[in-house]
Amino acid sequence: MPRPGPDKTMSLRDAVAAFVHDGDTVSLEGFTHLIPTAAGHEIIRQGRRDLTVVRMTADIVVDQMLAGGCVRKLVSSFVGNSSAGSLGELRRRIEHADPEPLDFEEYSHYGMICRYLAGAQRLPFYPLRSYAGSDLPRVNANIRKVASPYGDEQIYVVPPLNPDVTIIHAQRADRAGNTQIWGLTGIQAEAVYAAEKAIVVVEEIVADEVIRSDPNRTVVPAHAVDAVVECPRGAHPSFAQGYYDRDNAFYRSWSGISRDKEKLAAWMAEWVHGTADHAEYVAKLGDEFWAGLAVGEALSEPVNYGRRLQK
Amino acid sequence: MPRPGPDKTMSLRDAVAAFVHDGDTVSLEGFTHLIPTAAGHEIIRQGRRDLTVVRMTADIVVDQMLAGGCVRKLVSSFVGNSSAGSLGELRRRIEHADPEPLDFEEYSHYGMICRYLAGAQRLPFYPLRSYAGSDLPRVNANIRKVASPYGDEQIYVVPPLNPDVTIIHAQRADRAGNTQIWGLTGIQAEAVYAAEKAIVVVEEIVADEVIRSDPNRTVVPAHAVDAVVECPRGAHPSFAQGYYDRDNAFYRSWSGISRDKEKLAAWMAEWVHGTADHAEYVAKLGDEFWAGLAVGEALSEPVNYGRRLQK
Amino acid sequence: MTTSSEILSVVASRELAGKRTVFAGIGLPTLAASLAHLTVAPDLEIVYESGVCGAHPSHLPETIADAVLITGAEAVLSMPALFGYVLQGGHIDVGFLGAAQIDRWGNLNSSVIGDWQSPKVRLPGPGGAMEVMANSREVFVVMRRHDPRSFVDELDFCTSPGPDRALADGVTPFGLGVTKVITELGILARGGPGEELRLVALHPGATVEQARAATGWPLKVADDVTVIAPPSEAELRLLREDVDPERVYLR
Amino acid sequence: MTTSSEILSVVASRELAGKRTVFAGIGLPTLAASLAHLTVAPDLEIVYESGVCGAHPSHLPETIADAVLITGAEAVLSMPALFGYVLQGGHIDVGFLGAAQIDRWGNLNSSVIGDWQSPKVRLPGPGGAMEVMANSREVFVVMRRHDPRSFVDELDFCTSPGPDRALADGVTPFGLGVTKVITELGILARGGPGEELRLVALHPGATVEQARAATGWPLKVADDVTVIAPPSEAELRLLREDVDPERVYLR
Repeated sequence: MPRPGPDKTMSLRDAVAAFVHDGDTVSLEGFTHLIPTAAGHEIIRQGRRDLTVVRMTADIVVDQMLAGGCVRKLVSSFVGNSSAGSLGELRRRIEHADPEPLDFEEYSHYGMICRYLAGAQRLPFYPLRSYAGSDLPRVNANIRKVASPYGDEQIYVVPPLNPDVTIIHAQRADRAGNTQIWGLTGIQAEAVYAAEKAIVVVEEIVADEVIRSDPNRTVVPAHAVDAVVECPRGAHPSFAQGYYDRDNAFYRSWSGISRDKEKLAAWMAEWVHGTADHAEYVAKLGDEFWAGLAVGEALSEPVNYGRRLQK
Repeated sequence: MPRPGPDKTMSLRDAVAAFVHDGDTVSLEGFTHLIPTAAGHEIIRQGRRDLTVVRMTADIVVDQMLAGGCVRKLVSSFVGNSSAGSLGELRRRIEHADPEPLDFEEYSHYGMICRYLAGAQRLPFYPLRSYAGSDLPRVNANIRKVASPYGDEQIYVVPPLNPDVTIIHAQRADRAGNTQIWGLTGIQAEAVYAAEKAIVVVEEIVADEVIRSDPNRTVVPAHAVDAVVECPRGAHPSFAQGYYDRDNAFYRSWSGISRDKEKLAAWMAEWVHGTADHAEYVAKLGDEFWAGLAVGEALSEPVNYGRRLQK
Repeated sequence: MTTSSEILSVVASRELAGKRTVFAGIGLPTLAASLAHLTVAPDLEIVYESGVCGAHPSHLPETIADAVLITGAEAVLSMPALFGYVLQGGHIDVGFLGAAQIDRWGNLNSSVIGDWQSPKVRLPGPGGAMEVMANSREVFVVMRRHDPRSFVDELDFCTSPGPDRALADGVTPFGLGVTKVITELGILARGGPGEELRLVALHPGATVEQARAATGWPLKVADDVTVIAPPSEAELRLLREDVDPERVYLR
Repeated sequence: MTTSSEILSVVASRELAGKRTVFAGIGLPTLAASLAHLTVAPDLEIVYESGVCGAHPSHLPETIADAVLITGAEAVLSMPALFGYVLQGGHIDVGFLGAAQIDRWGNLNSSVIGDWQSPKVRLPGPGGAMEVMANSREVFVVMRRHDPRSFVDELDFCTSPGPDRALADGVTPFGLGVTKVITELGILARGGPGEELRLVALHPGATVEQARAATGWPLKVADDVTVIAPPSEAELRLLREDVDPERVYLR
């Protein structure tokens, strides 16, 4: 009965130009897995300014956006280079206001999750059993308390988060935006539903039939998506389950690169400003490099969705 | 590294005997799909009394449990035989206190969902944008209001639901209780996490490798499950996606059966009390009957989870 | 000979012009939405209460959870995602509802006839209707029977309140509540909070007096009550040949 | 020659006797949990912050989200399910945490050295540590370095509060907070709210005086400080041959 949905495919350049504006609140999610790095780089290339960047685990891509001069404010629950070291630019901004101060709003992981849940569900607040006795509410006035109407219990709450745009990376989508993710699915669905606009960057755009053979695999339905961008290897240096592995060497090298302002500027000039787009970045890394991150096959066993036999 | 989890497989008889006690709050969930009918019948056979039954869509299996004399109280958001008619025993209990009154606590669907969400998340309450202006809060004192600490907004809340035991039906699980569901997944995960104990009834118990080939398909992890019961066709007259179709004729016939007390008693005597277990019920329906509900094949395309190639 | 189901489906389908998402139950709403998809709303997506988005069913579904809605669908969502993110999140343009009773403000009763504590008739209750009312941008109601037992001066019980009752309870509503009621006699409409349902259109042959007599409150009537164009041949052909060829719901 | 990593892993593993679920980060906690699974806690399940339950990794994972943890796992959960249902839902027996600073009540700082507004050192921050503290039945802390800079009289900032601070804030805690702190010198322990950490055990050769000097508050000492049995040959063999044969974390 219904025909295929509208075609929302765009280039990454066009999608960022259309949906990311100076001063916007931009959420980039992906918990270690499927980090939307290529989108972060394109935002830097297009010279966006005064962004409020929202990301639970502010890691390398955030440090790069800070170095690119795009970010006025950061909303996050973890600011570090995974377990591999520090973020040099972020620490200079926070510890020394160098080159300028960074407005920083700090939460715990579940605090961020609950902000997305409230945003996606259009709730005025979301309760959670964290923060009691922590110093965080003292430095973050958004973390407040509510009394339960079912007893004398009190509980902390966080307000909704509704980004102007959320950007996620995923394994695959159809042209209308039905997006499938496997492996770690994180907070991606909630971050998309909480946002005004959503860009989904994928390893590959696939035929409608592929998506429709397994509707339970669709983590984000088309009605929540505004742009679909095909951008293979767009999550590097993070990984895409079943597509390529994590570039752990790059993670380990980042502390050294970002600690030194000149080294960092040189890296940005060469790898972000010096590449026209992510395809060039990928080509510059070279085939041999990518062969080192290649993964083998571990296929899921198919399930039967069934087909009606009667008339 | 970790070895296979503990074996939690039991017969339905033993699982009900062990985990469903007189006076318990028992949640049976499954939204049209995968209704745990066989478990309901076994509860009737074992003569449980004074149960508080929780079920969003109180339909045929609830009418049968009422007729079996098991239920003192019902917590629900829809009391009807799908779109196919009425529940005779339920209406006699509510409209005429015949043979005795039924304590009934009414919510909307999302009110029930939020009660499970609060229960699963150990929250004192869960906010939702329903109930404003409805007469329901007038007849259900559990539906209350909270003031948002971020403005002068007020919002309704519901309290957590924590059943003594939740029973769900699923397509498959391993022996430790890792449970996979496809098609409509409803509120099953939340109902299980909200409960003290959980029984999962499945079409088939499968090898660990089948489950582990697709970990994203696991809707309920083993650590939340206390008993795994293999009971093919245990969801009849509802359906199991990819296993058998819905018995629409039986749904249509239920109004006529349940409207007449004697007919209903005869049906219960023949199909519930007159069968030793669900295997007998299935056999009594006969091969020809089941052939009529058989479904064809529509397999999901496999996805690649990937395998590390280096050392 | 055009049946009443056909007329209601066609008239409801026209009201979906330009809409993107509709929350629809099985029966006339599905027929209306499917027809609209082929005519006035090519990008329309039907979202089902069971969690199915972008269904491509091989057979006409018998329930909102029919297995044929799932196989080949674009997405299947859990209940918390469907009700929390899609519906309460504000992604539904039009919700379709029915009810046992409706009042002039578009408030609905689907719980009881009589008193809630000891009802004369116990009806199925809210289901998700309260959420559809509270969270859709607007709500269409299709009522086959237009009579004073269903169009009442005062509801026996308000299950699903419109925005006027929400406001009176201190809560600012999201959507407009009921904006159209499509019946066997014509169309009642209202713009949103503060407005009563008014008769705005009649089927050919129906009269204002009939509508007034069939309504349990003093029915307001628009200055320019239009006559509804009967289903066109193209609309009927699509409905009969493409949408419901087995005439499952086109009784 | 037994390394300090080996000793800490073995000692931590023994404390997991009889536990069912552990929330563990990568590194020593994973080694301890994996060893416990092979020795004192055969039914132990490791739940990772990334959402992985029942992992069967082909290689020792480098992060809590390593691809090898996912392939072949029993379940992978979304963040709302992992943090909401599993962790806040109360399904974790033991949470492992580290920190830059710990005080005598087991409150932890992982946010800043210095003042939060203009810190001397900006640390990674809470991540999920606050949730692990608030929602696990008890928490084990592994601190390689036992010195007054880490074991402080007063935290620069309290990121993850134990139950005493929660109570003072008017909230009744779910779990016991930190019950064991395993260091290079020995084990500090407390029973729960109201109790300070006390020195209860020492590694062979370490002294009460060393522990006191290394602790930034007046350290209480148990009446019967025991000497920790060194890793047995069986424990070391399992750790070296089965758990971390590549010596990724057994530096």
